[in-house]
Amino acid sequence: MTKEITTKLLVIGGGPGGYVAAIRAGQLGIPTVLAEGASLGGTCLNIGCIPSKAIIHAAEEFERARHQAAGSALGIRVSDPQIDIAQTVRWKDGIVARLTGGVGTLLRKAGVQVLKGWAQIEDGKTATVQLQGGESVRVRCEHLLLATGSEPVELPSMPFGGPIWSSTDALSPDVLPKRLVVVGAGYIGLELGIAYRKLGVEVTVVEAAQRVLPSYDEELTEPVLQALQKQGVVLHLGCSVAGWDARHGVHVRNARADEFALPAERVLVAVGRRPRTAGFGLESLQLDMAGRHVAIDAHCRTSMRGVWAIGDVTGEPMLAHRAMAQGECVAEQIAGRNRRFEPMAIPAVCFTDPEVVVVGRTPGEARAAGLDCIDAAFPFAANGRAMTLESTGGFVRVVARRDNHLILGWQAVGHGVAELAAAFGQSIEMGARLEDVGHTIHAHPTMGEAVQEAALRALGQALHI
Amino acid sequence: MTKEITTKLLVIGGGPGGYVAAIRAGQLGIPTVLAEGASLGGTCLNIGCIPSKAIIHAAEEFERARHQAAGSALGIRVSDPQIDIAQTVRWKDGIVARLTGGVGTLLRKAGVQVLKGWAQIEDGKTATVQLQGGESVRVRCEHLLLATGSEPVELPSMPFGGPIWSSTDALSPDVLPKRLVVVGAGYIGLELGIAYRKLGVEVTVVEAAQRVLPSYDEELTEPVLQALQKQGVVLHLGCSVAGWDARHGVHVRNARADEFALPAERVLVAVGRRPRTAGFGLESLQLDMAGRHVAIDAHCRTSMRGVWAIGDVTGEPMLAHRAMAQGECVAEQIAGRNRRFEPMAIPAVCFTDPEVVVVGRTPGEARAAGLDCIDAAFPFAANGRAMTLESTGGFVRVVARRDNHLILGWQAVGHGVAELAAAFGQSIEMGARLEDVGHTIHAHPTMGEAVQEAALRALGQALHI
Amino acid sequence: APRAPAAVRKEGERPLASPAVRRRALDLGVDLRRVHGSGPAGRIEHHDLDAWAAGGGQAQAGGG
Ligand SMILES: Cc1cc2nc3c(=O)[nH]c(=O)nc-3n(C[C@H](O)[C@H](O)[C@H](O)COP(=O)(O)OP(=O)(O)OC[C@H]3O[C@@H](n4cnc5c(N)ncnc54)[C@H](O)[C@@H]3O)c2cc1C
Ligand SMILES: Cc1cc2nc3c(=O)[nH]c(=O)nc-3n(C[C@H](O)[C@H](O)[C@H](O)COP(=O)(O)OP(=O)(O)OC[C@H]3O[C@@H](n4cnc5c(N)ncnc54)[C@H](O)[C@@H]3O)c2cc1C
Repeated sequence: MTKEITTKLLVIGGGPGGYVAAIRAGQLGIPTVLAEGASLGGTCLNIGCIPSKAIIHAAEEFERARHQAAGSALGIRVSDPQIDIAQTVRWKDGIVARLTGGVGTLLRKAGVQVLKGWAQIEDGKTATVQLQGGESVRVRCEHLLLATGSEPVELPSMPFGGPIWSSTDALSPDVLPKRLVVVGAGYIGLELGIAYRKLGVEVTVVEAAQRVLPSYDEELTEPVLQALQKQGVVLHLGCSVAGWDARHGVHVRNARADEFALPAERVLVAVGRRPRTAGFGLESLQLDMAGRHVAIDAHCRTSMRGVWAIGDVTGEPMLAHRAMAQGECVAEQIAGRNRRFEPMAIPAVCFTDPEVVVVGRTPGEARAAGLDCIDAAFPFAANGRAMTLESTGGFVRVVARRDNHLILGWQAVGHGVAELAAAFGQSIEMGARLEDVGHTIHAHPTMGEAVQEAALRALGQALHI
Repeated sequence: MTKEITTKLLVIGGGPGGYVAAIRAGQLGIPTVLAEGASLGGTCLNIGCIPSKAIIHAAEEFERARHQAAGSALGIRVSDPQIDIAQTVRWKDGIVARLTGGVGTLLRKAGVQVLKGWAQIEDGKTATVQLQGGESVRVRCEHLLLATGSEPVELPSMPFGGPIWSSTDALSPDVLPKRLVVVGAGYIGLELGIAYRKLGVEVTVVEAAQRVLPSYDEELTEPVLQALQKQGVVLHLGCSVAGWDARHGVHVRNARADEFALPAERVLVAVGRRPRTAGFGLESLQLDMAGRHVAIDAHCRTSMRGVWAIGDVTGEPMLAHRAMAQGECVAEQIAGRNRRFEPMAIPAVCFTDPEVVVVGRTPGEARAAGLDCIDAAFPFAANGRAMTLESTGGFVRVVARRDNHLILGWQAVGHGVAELAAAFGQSIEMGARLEDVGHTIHAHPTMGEAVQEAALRALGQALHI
Repeated sequence: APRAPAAVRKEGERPLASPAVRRRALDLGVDLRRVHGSGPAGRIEHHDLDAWAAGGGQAQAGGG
């Protein structure tokens, strides 16, 4: 039997895009229904940002213990470091449960009706949700918001399953393999590959491009490359994978078309993510697409009136904080406010070791856009706080217009630089100039002093280099 | 024999105030001489900010190892954690040597002449520097900059020496005492007291005020208090110390005038710092003083023409980054530029566990200044990144004017919040409003998201609480 | 009071304004591309928006 309900807003997908849209809509008094087929929190809280950072943290702690066992410069010694990976996974699952439970509470508090089940779209104003109990609910709405996210891309020669892991499997490992091959040196492959290396696994990364993190510039990824080599991660760059068999492992082909095999108990395929657009009747709406993703305008509107889309289903950059900001933007528009999704900058962070942060334009991008700009970097090797944290690798770099010193971009690579993203984002959104940052007193001793020094250096006034 | 030299600027003191002033002056082409009697880098690099943060880092690492030995939630186990404190001190000394050597290089590069010796002031244009070799140099200058810093205050009943430690001794311990009594729960006493506790020492803190970190507000210090109790630091608040003897330890008197003894092998007296104004002829200048420190105006000018003063010798806030900013300010004025030292905010950080950051006005200060303001906090318990770092204690708080939402202050307490100071300082200096921060996209997952959420919460639009 | 001249921005160049100013402009229905920025680097400040809204709402609506 199918129940029928009517609402103003139906959100399909309870990831960071969908749940934030629903919470904000609820706060604004909009009758809202949210359908989620898997688990509230979406990719981000269940199998993405959060669990990956939990595993990365555990791996870092373990690596430190192993480092101390080998004799640390600090004079600390431990013996016999061990990790019970099943316990690590339980700890990670506990965090996921707390956060997804929290999202449920927030939705309830905002008055959102949550339907746990998969939604099938009938038309731009109707979808049926197959509830987990077996019943289904037909939802009629004025506004339909697509927030169905994305899913990992499979390699035809190595479909997911068994020893062939997606990122999801790598976040809930059944065992710690002796040898892991990671296919893809983008941020997901590297974040997890480095974590497994720190957990004591022999890790080999195969990447088609000539560089790791190929979407970032080379100066920025150089410290990551050095760290990978120091950590003992084996790299095969400019190589493609041709298949897998249990006996020989992963078949790899290099640029000269030589083929060789990389033995491995597990293979993590991390070659990208694809917008989730199939299997739930989306095609029936015949929306304009942009490549594989749903096309949207500056208001997050699709080509059909009353149908909105946000987050990974709308393409790059596929990042949780973009999805959330778009979700807020759509909810406020449905509440009648005039909004556009036009941030000056969307930060991107790789939680590799060292971490990488990019906010706004890189020197190359700025020049490609025809801007006359200056850039300058300040190395953490000259930063006192970094020394006391044993983390002197990397730097902060700033890009600014030459004429008026308006800051166009920040990039940083180094230990813990993810937390500098707040300052980077704010300064760009505020329209800060080099002088604004260079003449702001930054606390001593912090890694953030490198931010000020980079700005001063671009002005030719650096003090500590 | 006394050599005579003439220069435009003579800087007395090579701490962060003096060396930055000299570097900047050198960069601007001003003939500059810097006299330093002890070691370049001053208190900050030799016996202050940097060595304390190094010891704190080592102590944290050791505490983590002990935590893992006891069985960590992450599933990591180690056995038999040990620390060789002599090696820790050597590691710390290595960092200090690198940084002080670096300052020497920077001064040389800037063309500054460094005289290693104590300066004795003759008049506002002349001082004699007693070189370490035995000779002396009489320096005549147009501008005299006092950057002589500060020194720890002694208790008459317990002069420094032997088992009675100043912060300097605590940073180069001969042994790890079984029991340490810390007198004074200001930031220096607590930073070091917590570090020693983490190193396995039984630590008792005696403080005359009723609260730890008494110069900060209670809401902010509450998480620190809780952590101290959890870490097993014993507190005697509202108590004063009356003396020490080797047999009974520290004699303490509580508010009811009951006296009791706290046994201890070492006592760290951290009851404050005093501007260094005596012993080098300063009194001969008869400068206006403000209490114990040299009085200066908004240009860092003393009451005598051509005599400037910066840093700790000019009183509170006694912080390295203030000294550096003042140093820059004076150098640029001597180069003929119009400058004032008038920052909107000087960040203050306590590297306790959890860390505490204060930038701009607290709610209490804003109200005391007659401002109608709103404030709001966002707890790290609701922040995903904090969960993955096992660091959910604390919060970020914002203070803003009610009428136009201009941000007046930021405070935070929590793991690693020191690095949020960059964003806090920049937003206040830029004149940001709550909307500016609330509508800037912050990277997920970072602790910095709590900054955005605090701003949104003050606007009644928080999403994740 | 004489109106500040319209902002001179290159084709396709976004007006420079902080998130709070942008948000207020959306709420007021003001197109920031038409507002003069008196701040550093031509940044549109709150008072620029106030001046425009006080004096130029008409022209703005008419001018489309
Ligand atoms: C390993 C990994 C690490 C990552 N790390 C980061 C990071 O550090 N920072 C960052 O910003 N991003 C990170 N990401 C990316 C981030 O997870 C995504 O950008 C984000 O989750 C996108 O949010 P979304 O709401 O668009 O979609 P999703 O989070 O994918 O949520 C979509 C939801 O919709 C549901 N759904 C789909 N179709 C239907 C239907 N028909 N009916 C009902 N429900 C449906 C799905 O079950 C899912 O829960 C990571 C991703 C991965 C895989
Ligand atoms: C344990 C500890 C931890 C601290 N942590 C922090 C922190 O985390 N962050 C922070 O901002 N601040 C911190 N401080 C405070 C910081 O060290 C001082 O604010 C800063 O060093 C002041 O700089 P200054 O240049 O004014 O003086 P100082 O650094 O004290 O330097 C003065 C220099 O002048 C020299 N001198 C004095 N008289 C003469 C003379 N007659 N002739 C020649 N040379 C002379 C001295 O030898 C000294 O080197 C800490 C201090 C201590 C003690």
